[in-house]
Amino acid sequence: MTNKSIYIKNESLSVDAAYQYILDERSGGNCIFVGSIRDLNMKKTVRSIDFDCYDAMALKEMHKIADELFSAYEITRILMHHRKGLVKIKDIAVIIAVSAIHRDAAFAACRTAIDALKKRVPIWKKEFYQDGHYWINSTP
Amino acid sequence: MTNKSIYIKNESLSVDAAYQYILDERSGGNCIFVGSIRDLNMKKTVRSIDFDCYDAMALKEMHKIADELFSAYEITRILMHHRKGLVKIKDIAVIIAVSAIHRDAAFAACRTAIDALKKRVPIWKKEFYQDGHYWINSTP
Amino acid sequence: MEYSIWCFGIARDIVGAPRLLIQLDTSSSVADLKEKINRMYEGFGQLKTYRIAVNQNIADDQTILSAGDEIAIIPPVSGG
Amino acid sequence: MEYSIWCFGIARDIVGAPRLLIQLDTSSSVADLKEKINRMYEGFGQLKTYRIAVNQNIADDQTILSAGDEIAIIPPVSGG
Repeated sequence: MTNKSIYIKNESLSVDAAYQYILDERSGGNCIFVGSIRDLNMKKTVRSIDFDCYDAMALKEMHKIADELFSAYEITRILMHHRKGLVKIKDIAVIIAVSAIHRDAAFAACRTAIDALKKRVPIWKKEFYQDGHYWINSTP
Repeated sequence: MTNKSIYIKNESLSVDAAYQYILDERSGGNCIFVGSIRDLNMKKTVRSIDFDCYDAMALKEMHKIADELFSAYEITRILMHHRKGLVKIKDIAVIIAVSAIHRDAAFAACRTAIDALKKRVPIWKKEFYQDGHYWINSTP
Repeated sequence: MEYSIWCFGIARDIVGAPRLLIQLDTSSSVADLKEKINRMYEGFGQLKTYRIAVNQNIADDQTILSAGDEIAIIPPVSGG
Repeated sequence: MEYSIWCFGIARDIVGAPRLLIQLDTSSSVADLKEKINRMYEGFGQLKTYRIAVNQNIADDQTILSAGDEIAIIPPVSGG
């Protein structure tokens, strides 16, 4: 069994599957971050979201982030799954899951992973509202 | 629907059920901590663990912690479930799950919750090894 | 007056039962209770520390016990 | 030389297609490519910024493009 699971998927992501993946008899602390689609952003009601993704480069960057985390923290396993395509409110956009012997490393690596993903991984979010749409971050 | 779920249970805890509980259309950031039983502690192989619990006082303290977190952080929902009785390696001891509009609050509240639980809530862990047992923290 | 004391964690192992019956003078304090417990069971002297909860709150040594109080021995906790 | 440029996110909307064919002199740099893109589509001037990836790595302006490079327009990312 490998110690990282990195995917971009066009189907629903499962929190339970993520936990099952990182579960390891050596680990006592497991931290899972789930990014879900919320109904309100920048004071506008969001109806749906379309994730565009440069798959090959995104996966490469996610693997790089995971490898950096294994160097920086004493962690056991890491999972990074990102959704692509059209999603709706309450759907899962991303799951980061990290197991470690102790919770300090699990929390820190999980937080660092989602921050790095949002900064570095080539994925783009287009929000659809009643009256239009907006590519997040793209225009001032 | 209430915004906190606080339980001490004599049966398996479910990560998926925890996520379903905290999921809310207003939230975008969800942080889940899972404390699982690991096979090695203080260089000894752990065979099983028995959680003793002062249920009434523990629940009261967990509710207090949850209420403090609602005051301190902008969070949407919180779940704190703790296992009691006999558990084995890889079983879940505790789940803390927090949803929030933004991930900063979700991470911070989740971390504060598990730290407070470990410090304040009257639950006791007895580890069984091949050659004996030990009540964690109790004796020097 | 007779008090019934709940014993949790290692306290239950030291006492050998989940409840301990203790005779104390009226208006005894938590400090008096601890002194009596320590005298009855030397195992408590080997703990890092322990506290007494009265009516589900940690009580300080000066707290006076009353009939009907829910009293418990709280060794160092280790949940999570 | 003709380059095929992948367009992602808002770049795809600006260009109106997932790929953009661009003629550039041999030994053109990423800076040359950006200049040409900006001239062809004024929409790129309205972005906060954008970068060019060459062979799946963010490339700086001085990078020289070669035949067979995998080139993509990378608007500000917003995953997660």
